[in-house]
Amino acid sequence: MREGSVTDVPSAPVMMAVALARLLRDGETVFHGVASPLPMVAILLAKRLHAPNLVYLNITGSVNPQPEQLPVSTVDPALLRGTRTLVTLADLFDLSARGRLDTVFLSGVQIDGLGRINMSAIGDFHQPKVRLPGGAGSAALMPTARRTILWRTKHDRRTFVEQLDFVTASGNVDRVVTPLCVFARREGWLEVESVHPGVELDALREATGFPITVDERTPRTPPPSPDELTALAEIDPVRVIESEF
Amino acid sequence: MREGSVTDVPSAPVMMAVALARLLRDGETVFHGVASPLPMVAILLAKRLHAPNLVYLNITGSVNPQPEQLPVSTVDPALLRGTRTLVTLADLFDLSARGRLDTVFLSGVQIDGLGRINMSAIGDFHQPKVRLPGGAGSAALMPTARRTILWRTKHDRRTFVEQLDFVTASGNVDRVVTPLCVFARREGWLEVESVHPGVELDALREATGFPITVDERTPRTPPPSPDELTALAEIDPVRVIESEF
Amino acid sequence: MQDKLISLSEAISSIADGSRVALGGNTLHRGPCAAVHEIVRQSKRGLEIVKTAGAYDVDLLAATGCASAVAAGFIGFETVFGLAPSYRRAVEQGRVQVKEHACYTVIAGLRAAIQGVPFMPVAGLTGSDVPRVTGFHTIADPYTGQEVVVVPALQPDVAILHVQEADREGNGRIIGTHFEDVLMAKAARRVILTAERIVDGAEFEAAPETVAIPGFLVEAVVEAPSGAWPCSCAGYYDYDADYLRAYVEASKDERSLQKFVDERILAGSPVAVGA
Amino acid sequence: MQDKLISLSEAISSIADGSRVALGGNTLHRGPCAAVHEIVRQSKRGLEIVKTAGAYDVDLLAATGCASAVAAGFIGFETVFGLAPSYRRAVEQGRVQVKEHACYTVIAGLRAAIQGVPFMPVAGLTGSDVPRVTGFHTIADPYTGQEVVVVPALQPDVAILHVQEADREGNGRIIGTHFEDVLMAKAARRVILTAERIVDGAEFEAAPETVAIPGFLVEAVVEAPSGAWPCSCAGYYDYDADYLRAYVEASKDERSLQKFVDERILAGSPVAVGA
Repeated sequence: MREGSVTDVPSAPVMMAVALARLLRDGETVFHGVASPLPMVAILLAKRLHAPNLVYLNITGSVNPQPEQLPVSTVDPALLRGTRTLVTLADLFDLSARGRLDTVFLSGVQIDGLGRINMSAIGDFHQPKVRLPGGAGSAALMPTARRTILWRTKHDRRTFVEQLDFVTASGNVDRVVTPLCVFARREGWLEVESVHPGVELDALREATGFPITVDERTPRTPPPSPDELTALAEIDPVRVIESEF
Repeated sequence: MREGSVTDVPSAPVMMAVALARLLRDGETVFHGVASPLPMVAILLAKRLHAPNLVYLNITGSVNPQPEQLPVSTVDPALLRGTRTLVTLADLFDLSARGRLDTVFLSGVQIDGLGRINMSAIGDFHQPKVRLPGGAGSAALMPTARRTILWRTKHDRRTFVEQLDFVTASGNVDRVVTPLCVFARREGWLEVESVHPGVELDALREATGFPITVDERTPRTPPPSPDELTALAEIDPVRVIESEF
Repeated sequence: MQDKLISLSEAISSIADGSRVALGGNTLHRGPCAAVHEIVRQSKRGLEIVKTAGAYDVDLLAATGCASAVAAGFIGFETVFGLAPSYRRAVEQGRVQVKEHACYTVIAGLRAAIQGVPFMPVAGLTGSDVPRVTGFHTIADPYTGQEVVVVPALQPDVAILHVQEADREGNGRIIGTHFEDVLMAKAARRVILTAERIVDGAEFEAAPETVAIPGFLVEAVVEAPSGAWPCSCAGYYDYDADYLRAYVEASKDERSLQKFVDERILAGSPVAVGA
Repeated sequence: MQDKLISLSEAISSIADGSRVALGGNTLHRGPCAAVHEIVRQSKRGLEIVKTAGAYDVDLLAATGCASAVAAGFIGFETVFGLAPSYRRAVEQGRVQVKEHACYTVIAGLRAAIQGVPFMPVAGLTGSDVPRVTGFHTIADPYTGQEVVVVPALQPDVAILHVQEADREGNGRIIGTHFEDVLMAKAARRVILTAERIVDGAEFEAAPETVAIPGFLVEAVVEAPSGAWPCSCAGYYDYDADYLRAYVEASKDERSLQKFVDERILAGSPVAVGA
């Protein structure tokens, strides 16, 4: 990725927030968990733009909150503002378990070509080289939510790997959004659906540990539109999304 | 029972309410369900007299309510008054299920010598002669609550039977209070612990369908004390307890 | 915002014959009786009713031939008016099948549906004939070998709940006891909410913890003042003892009951009678 | 009325080494940190910590050798301050055993404990290594044959929860998100409540539906103003970013961490620092 090399190349946080928002549909029920600034902003952006009836759920238990100032912690009481009811985290897992959660945002420290994630340990699970935070709700959500959108702010061979050290969760992954591209899962495998503006194909190939097929015919992710940029600036004026980078 | 034949013989509702109240202990956690005016009054009476720290639970989900006027329906919103928290019926069943409910009040249309109850059907279950209301929570509560106190306002051979038509519930029955006597369950079997004032022993024997041993040495239930009568009159001035008769 | 406010007749007409219908409230309290009356007027058939403890609502659906099965722990008018006369008669005559439950096993079945699992283990039930007649299995805990009864998931096709206040998005505030309404709202495929009052949802933002029914679970909202009548509705009205006594009286035989239903339910909104 | 108000040191001294301890709150929010600091001061050993998603609280108990096992779905400082440094080190060095959970399996284990059953079925978990490493069994639904993962009951010996308001009987009001606090209060053998303010319980009678922790489940109540600090406490204070940054910084190596703990926790009430 050659950020800044061309003046109209969007920054990775902005391109990712916009790409994530575009994946959301009006009327669907969407959840994000802890440590999820990009999904939080993407959901608010989608609601502002094309998905006003999207139902926005998060760990605070609020429904369609209207935060005044965006928190960096996505479990923050700031996400309670404007909610008309309160549910619990258990309710949200239940919702997914019974097949009523449309979309969940999850991430992985490692992601393989099947869209499975590792959030538990690098190296042997029982004697780890690096102990990771754990998968939060992912092992339960990924197989039960109608679709999972993965996002990951690092795109390199340590992240997008041939082989996971541990499978924390596996399931209905639909898309993966990174600083370089959008993957779509087709017949079980991640394929590059679009390459972000300014990203060189060789760089993308080299940064991805599992086999991908990209060439000049691979679509480019449309850059953020003026409407998207305006809405994003209004929703996230202090650039909470940059905290993930 | 020769009610009214001697001037100091208490009425059955009063004797039963007082006998039930005496069985309750300070500090214990006590629950009654639907259709339970006598337990409701007995609990309030015990709290007033000797069990101020008893925790009083019921289907409304109130804890230690202080009803202004007693309802006949024991699921009535009147039982919410003065509660400081709200639990659900599911919470109360859970409390019993995990062994934390000390005492539950239950009743049966038929009760056998083992203290088991039938609240489901007279005759064959699938082609009943009389369909009864059902056991409410009893099948779940009776085996899990630390003890069950049964009460029944009819004491005759159709009620206290040799053989139940259907076992709706079975479990940790400790005492059974009737208009004629108090049964205690010893080594699995109901035995007469005390006979209410004014009740003739032959009448008691004839009214009970399973074998009992009573003679002149069988203790008499102490009649309601002046304190008990005063407190009862204050708690239940309109005699809600009589609705069960 | 999705506006989910529709008429009662429209809401009830969406319920297919043969549906499994959960009714909110408990015994004489906050049953969705306006909706039940509309079910009677629309002559639904083959309904399986799910409730922990029912009274007038379930009895009337048994009386009028709408219900053909009842999964519940208790059906009766408490000590206030005694046994449920039409439910009793319908069961004794084989017109209504009893799915015998403890209230807790109804809750367990709803919980399994809520949690998307096929069954729910339940403590207790030892020594009871209920598991046998209802067909509950017992399995061994794979960790300790302990035997435990498991209840199959009980997913209502529709839950009908009456609340005191709702907004047009379907958020519902229940004043006082929730009974099993919240469990039913989560367990059911569809939720119909009837409400004493339709309020501006912005009101709910001041105390969202009092709004027990989340709008995103609700498909339709109906304005139904006195919608629990003749049940009580906490904060609004007590149960209508005169009406209920007349109903139980009339239920003594089928002809007088038919007359009662014709005159006081089919002829129009019975709410007007009691309200 | 039973007066359950005692001092923090008394409450914490009732916890035996080797106990399974559930901590309320979630990541940077409403953790019972005053109680955690007292656990550190009293040098408890061998604790198994139960939490869905923890941060400072769990990390500090790992850092100071109080915790020897953690059953949780996530331990980290979110995107705010990154990985939990001492938890990570303790696990990598084999001083803390990870009982790998999804947050939902923690909830499922608590639910089994609440419902007095030995296990709880859980949807999902297919294709995950979590059931294998944690030892969750899979069983067949006796009704359909469908395979389902079951999680064993997870009963904490004690739950420590920090709430905004409590009365002396142990009724506790949580402002904002409950997280898993209510489940923990029901699942645990004993409950210790710390509260920003002790209030007259009569205040709660006006809005009992906001009082999520029933007093009869609570054994001890502690007055602990700023008792969640350095976590946030909704309606009272935000998390203390400066303190947490200093903590994470100091955690980079064990010597600087020891100095930080000595000076800012063992030396006295760290609440005074942040309050």
